[in-house]
Amino acid sequence: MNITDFAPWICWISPLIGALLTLLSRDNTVKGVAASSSVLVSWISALLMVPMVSTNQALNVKSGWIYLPEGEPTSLGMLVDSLSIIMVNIVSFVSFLILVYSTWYMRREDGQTRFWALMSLFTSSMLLLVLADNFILFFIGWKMVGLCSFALIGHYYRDEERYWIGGPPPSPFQKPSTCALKALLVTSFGDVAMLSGIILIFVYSKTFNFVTLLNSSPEWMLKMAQSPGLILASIILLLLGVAGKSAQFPLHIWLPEAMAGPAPVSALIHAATMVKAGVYIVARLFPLYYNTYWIVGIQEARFFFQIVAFLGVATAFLTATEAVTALEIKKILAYSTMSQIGYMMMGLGAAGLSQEATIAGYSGSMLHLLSHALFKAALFMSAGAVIHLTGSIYIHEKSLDKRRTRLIWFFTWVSVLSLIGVPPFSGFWSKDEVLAACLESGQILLFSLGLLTAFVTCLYSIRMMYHVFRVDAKVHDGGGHTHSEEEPVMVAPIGVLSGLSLIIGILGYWFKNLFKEIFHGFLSMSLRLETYPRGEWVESTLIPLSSISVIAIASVASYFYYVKYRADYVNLIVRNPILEKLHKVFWNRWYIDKFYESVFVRSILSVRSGIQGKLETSMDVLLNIGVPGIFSRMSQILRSMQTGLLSVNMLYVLIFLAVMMIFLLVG
Amino acid sequence: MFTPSLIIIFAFSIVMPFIKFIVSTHKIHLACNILSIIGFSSALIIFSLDILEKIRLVLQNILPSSNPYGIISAFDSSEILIFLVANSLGLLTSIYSLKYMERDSGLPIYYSLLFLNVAGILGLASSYDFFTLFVFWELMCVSSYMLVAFRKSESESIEAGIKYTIMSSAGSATILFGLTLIYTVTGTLNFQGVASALKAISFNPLIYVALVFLLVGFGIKTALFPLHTWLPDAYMAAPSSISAFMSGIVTVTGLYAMIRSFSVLSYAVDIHSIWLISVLSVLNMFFGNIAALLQDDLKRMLAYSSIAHVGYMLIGVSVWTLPGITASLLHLFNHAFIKCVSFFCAGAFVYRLGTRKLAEMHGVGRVMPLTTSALIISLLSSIGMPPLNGFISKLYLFLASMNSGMLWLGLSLVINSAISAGYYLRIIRVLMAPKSENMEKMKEAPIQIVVPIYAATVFIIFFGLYPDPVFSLAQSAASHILSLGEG
Amino acid sequence: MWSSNLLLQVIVIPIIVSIIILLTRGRLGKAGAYIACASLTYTSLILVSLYIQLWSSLTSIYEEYSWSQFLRLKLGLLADGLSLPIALIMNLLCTVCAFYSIPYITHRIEILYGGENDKLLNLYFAIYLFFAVGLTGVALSTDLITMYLFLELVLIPSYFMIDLYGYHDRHRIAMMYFIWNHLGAGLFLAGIVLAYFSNGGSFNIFDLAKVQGGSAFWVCFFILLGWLIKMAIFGFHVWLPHAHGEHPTSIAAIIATIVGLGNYAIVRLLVNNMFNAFQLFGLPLMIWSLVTMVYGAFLTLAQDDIKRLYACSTISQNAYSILGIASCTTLGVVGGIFYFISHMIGKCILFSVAGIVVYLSEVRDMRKISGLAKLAPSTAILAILGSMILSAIPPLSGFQAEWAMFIGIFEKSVEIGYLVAFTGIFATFLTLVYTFWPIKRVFFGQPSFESNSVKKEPPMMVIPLFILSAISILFGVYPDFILRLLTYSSI
Amino acid sequence: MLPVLWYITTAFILYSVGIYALITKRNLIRLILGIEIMVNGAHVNFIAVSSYWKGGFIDPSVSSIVIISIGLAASVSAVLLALAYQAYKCYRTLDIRVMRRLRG
Repeated sequence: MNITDFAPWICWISPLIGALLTLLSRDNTVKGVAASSSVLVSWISALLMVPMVSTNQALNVKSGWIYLPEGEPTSLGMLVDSLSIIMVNIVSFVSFLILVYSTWYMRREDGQTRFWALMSLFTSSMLLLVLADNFILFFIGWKMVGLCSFALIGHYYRDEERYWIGGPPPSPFQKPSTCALKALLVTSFGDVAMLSGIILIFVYSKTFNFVTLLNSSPEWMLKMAQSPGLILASIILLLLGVAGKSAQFPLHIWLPEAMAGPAPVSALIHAATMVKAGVYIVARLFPLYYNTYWIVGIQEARFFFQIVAFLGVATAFLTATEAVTALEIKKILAYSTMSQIGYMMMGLGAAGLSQEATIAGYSGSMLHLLSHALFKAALFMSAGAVIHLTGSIYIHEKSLDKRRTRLIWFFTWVSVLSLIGVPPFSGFWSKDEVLAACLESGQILLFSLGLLTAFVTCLYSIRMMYHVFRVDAKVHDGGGHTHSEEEPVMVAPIGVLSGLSLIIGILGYWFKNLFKEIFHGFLSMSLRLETYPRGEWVESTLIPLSSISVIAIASVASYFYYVKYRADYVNLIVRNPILEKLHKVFWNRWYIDKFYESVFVRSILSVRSGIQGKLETSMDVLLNIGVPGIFSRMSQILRSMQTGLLSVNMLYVLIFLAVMMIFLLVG
Repeated sequence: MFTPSLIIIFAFSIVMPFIKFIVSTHKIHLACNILSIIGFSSALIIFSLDILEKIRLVLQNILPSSNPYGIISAFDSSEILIFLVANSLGLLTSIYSLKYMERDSGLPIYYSLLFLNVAGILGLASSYDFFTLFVFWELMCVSSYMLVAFRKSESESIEAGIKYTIMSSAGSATILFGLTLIYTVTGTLNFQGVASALKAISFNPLIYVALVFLLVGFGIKTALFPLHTWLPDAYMAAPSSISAFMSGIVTVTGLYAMIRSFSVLSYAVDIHSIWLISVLSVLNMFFGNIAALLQDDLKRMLAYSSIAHVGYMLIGVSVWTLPGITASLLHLFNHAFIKCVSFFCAGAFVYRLGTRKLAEMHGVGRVMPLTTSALIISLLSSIGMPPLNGFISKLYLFLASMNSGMLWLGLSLVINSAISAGYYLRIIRVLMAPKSENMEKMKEAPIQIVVPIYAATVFIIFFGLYPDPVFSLAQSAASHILSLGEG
Repeated sequence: MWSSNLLLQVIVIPIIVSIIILLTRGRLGKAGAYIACASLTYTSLILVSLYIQLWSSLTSIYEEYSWSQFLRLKLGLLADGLSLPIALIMNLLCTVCAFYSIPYITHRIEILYGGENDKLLNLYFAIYLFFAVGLTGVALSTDLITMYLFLELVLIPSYFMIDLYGYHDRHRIAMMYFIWNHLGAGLFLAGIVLAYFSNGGSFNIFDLAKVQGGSAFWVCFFILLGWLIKMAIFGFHVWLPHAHGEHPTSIAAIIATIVGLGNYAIVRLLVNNMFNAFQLFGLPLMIWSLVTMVYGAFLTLAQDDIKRLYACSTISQNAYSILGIASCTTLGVVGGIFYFISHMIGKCILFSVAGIVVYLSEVRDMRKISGLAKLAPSTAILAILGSMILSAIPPLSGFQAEWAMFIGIFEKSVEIGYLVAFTGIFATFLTLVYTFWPIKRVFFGQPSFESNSVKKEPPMMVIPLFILSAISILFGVYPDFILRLLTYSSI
Repeated sequence: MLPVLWYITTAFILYSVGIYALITKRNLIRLILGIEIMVNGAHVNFIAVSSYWKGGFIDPSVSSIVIISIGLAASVSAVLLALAYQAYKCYRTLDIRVMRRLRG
């Protein structure tokens, strides 16, 4: 028995125990420490698994769980392979840092028990999701993270006005509880779709196990392919789930509103981990569809990659443009998160569309996942610090004096540069890898939109940075935090994360190749192919050149636009009608929210009032008042037959006699 | 030849009026009452001793053979069932009357009439001749006329009595006319003779006419729709003890007599081909239940419910098979106790509150919990709630109708029990409601009223939980009735 | 010796206790309530021990007592893999609701009749015990008439409960409830009687299998129709929102159980014994339950009254189970029953939460309540847990039941097309909407009450519900605990 | 000798007259008479048919039946007359249509 056999279990159970511990303690500090240390334990056990990355061997730790009358028994099993190990490490490490940060951020907030328990529970579920070896266990984690996300977005459930987001005034405000509900509903819509996809697959494959699914895919996929459209349906359903959880295009509308929660929540759930779950499951299912399409040769499986790529690029571009107009710092980051996840999806899609780009796309998007987790978590934490220190969620209202918050300023810039993709930060390498995969797979559209998105990314990042950290401290209002604004507990996590961005960026080339090696091994192991058709790894200078030049143009443009001319959204509208129109479109999020609102929400509301007002009421009246009414009416009629007149009574007798006589004698 | 128990009953009925010469005026009621209790009890005891062997046989033969409808033993009398019901109801009514009738005068006559009534029923049950049947029938009728109109100073009572008497005696005349027609066809009125004569002759329409006349005549007493019109008035206006007694046994004796005569006539007429009877049964159910829905007078509501119950019993008659008749007799038996309790309780409310109006009974359950719970049990049994006896007989009626392939009869039974729940529950609701102000000074009914109520309630529960004895009784009675006139 | 008639004890002990409580006529006071609770706890413990025994040995337990030989009635009590989980859960629910009732009904009597009235309190518990008897009896009985008996035994007390302790317009609604249910029971009885004549005169449930040919269709039809009326499927559902809305909340959960009992009955009677005849009804029933699901969901969404809301959701939730059972596949049936069990737990929690809300705030209109979570945090957690069960969010049992059930439905869809399955599974999304939206309305947002104007949540009301949630979590985390029994005795 | 059908018809007519009286007449005494007529119709029939069956002789058992029946009818009439008397005391009239307090 090896310690690494237990590691995956310890990894996800430890935060669960931590969650229970936080419930027991009364002291807020103890709660924080309990939660963070339990996550620390997970991280350590995650680290213990790291050596297995290079073995290219899936470790499947199982125990019996659910025995159905048919199909393979579902196990309570952990699947430990390169993909899950890397994910586990990212998740547990980032979670740990964010929990440490939270001890500072949450120190004066209400509802700490709730917060810590849910954060620990979330971490546990996220780790379970990643480690699960079958769909059911995975889906349990998947739903649990959604639920924790709901609860944490609604942390300020009392809807005090200072926690409202949205606005400023011409635009509507939204209350945290509404935002939480929106997030829950939108993601759950995806979850339902995903569950039906999973069930659809089970009906044909009779198993939930990822490994068995892959190994037996030729048989059941062929069976499934016999009814055309079914594979496509299962793909669409699964990807709807992905879109919901990862805030991708059709179901991306919830993430901006999810920013109503406290900053650590946004950092952990809505930037670093939960929204990556979608990417994870796409990566997990990648070999399955890859195998089906390229090796078994079922054409329908290609849709998987096409849809993933399409969703990715659409989201990346749409949300990046939305970020340009956003006024809340966390919303900008949220848009940016969606956009970056779009990159990851794009990479995975491109990886499947062409065999040449497979390794590059896959490892690129994984690398991007890693680097995004690092810099976005750091960014959110600094955003939290900014909001905490200025007391405003808007970038245009108040800003920090960078002279007084030098460390934050520095770390934020590191992360932002990584986000923009400036060399030598980690974002540069990963984004380039994704773009390279797009180009390699011949998807020019993907590539060009990706570049365009990089351009927009640079615009909004610089805009944000300019607004947040202004030298002229005229608007800075510390709100009582005028001294010692940078506490070590707050700054250290940000520093570690952005430092890691920098380090990975510096070691970028090596890191990139390391990832390629790992995932090459992983994919060839998963697909059981000794001679894997490995394409030439793109070493062209075209990609870095083009991306760097795009970024350069963008930064110059944004410098002039935002810094020099100090374009605010007000004078923007005044100046240029085209920009004004664009601004309007972006500000209204391409009218997608409004469209959903009018199509789905309104229709549900009108159907429900129609059903209640017309159908139900009329049925109710008919059956519960009408039928008894008929009986009462009949009762009245029958009672009026009881005249009390003896003559009439005798007449009845005569009639009865006559009728009986006639019937009996005739009939 | 009269049975000893019948002689006892007669004897008591004759003795009773003379008691006032012996006992002083203010004790006369108690004395009558005790005497009548002694009378009924002794009749019961002697009867039981008389038929102990038969009862033992019945109970031994509980175990059904492989054929559940097989005739168990050709029992030589169907009177046991009717006797038990009539006599126990008589006993209960006498006990009940002790307190209930305390304000009335002329009680020796009252008890005497009660005895006469029971005597009529008993004689009717044990007669093997149409005319004997008719004579006892008239005995029963005449005594019941006087019982209904017993409170002669009340106009309601008199009015109801007149309507009842005129309709019922018109019915009696009709029966007599029917008998003459039977005599016309067969030349005899003896069951056996009629049966053998009918076997010999071919089709004769007169026999159908006779059947109709008997149906109408007995039907008036049985309250077939639309011949029922006297019934709500009579039950409402009669003293509650008499309502209970009449509803329990007098009315359904008409049905019993009808079954008996039809059984004899069935040698010439195929009874179960007369689908009109099943139509009548459905009409009765629906009429009784629907008309009861809006009543605001408790006793009148119960009276309508009796009409509905007659409809249920008619199901068994209309299918005219052994299970059918068994079911009818079973329901007759169970219904007697159910209605007895219901009317007793209604009487207890009248006794305490002085009103029959439901609207004035709000919250009576709070002050008279014992009476109320008995009433609720009887009403639930009326609806057909297991494990009370009403359920057993309704179930068996249903089984019987199904056995003859008349599912629609069974279904209308089900629908009717749902409709009937409408007004039974209304009663329950009123009783359980919060106390109204006039209830403050009320208290539980006196023990002399509660005891007979609970004695009958015990039957309701007991025969629901353990229906076998009455079941075997009903079955042997039915098989006997169906074989009336044979050899 | 004492262990040879355990199942009989489960049936008889509450009856005896109830009679004792009735006979003392209110002299016991609060003690009467605790005696009732204790007796229910005892029966629950019996069932738990039997459950463990059955789970480990997989041998059914059967007890038989004679009743009427003429009608060939027997009081047969069978605890097998299908009936025991149902019986256990229903008994547990009764126990939990009994504890919950103590503060609730005291409060309710105070409002309705002014002042604490020991008589009414004891009457409540005396009546209440019959629920436990009836529900357990329906689950355990092996005789159709016995089953009918227990079924009606549940109906009568619930009538009195609504009438005595209910809310607005309770008299009319109690009657409406009774008549609808009685009609359903009557049709069930029609099916029983028809079966009696088609299988050679037997009321035994397992002799239903002997019914052949055309009569099998009609037997199936009547039994199904009777139960569907009781289960408030679309068209027959109009009584349910009223009845559930106006119940005293302490038993509303039990009423929800009664409504769902049809799932068990259909499986026990039709799926297990008359599968061929039942199959004919499969597809129409699936479509019918789909309509019910969607309709019920929209109806629920339209409610502003917190009690009516959960009442309407019962319509929709029940239809899920029917859908699973109607799919006629092993997993569909097993999942349907599992879903029914978890729905019972969830609905019990939710109704009780509604009860607590009403208890605390005296308001039922959700438009007038908000931000209750601050004042009643445990209730809010319970509401979320209950909603999680209903909307199938792990780790509560609803999720495990739902996927198992939908696998069955999807398998059926291979033959009949996927429209039903997809509509069904997407209707579950509506469940989420109608469970979590009210939580948002009631518990979140700016508090509509001053914190000192609202009472504290009584622990007696909250703790039992947490125990129920724990059971649900147990089934959710280790579903084999129940699936093992269900699969061993399913078709 | 007339065929027996004539007697039966006569009896039936008597019966119908009785019913007719019961339906149309308002006076209580007339109703009582109506009942008597109905009963007597039956009696006539009995006697006539009896002679038909026994070939000209009247069956002694039928004689006794009719005599008993007459007695029964008389007792019914007595009860009815007593009731009529009481009704007159209550309602101050013998008009049956006035006596309709009980209805519905």
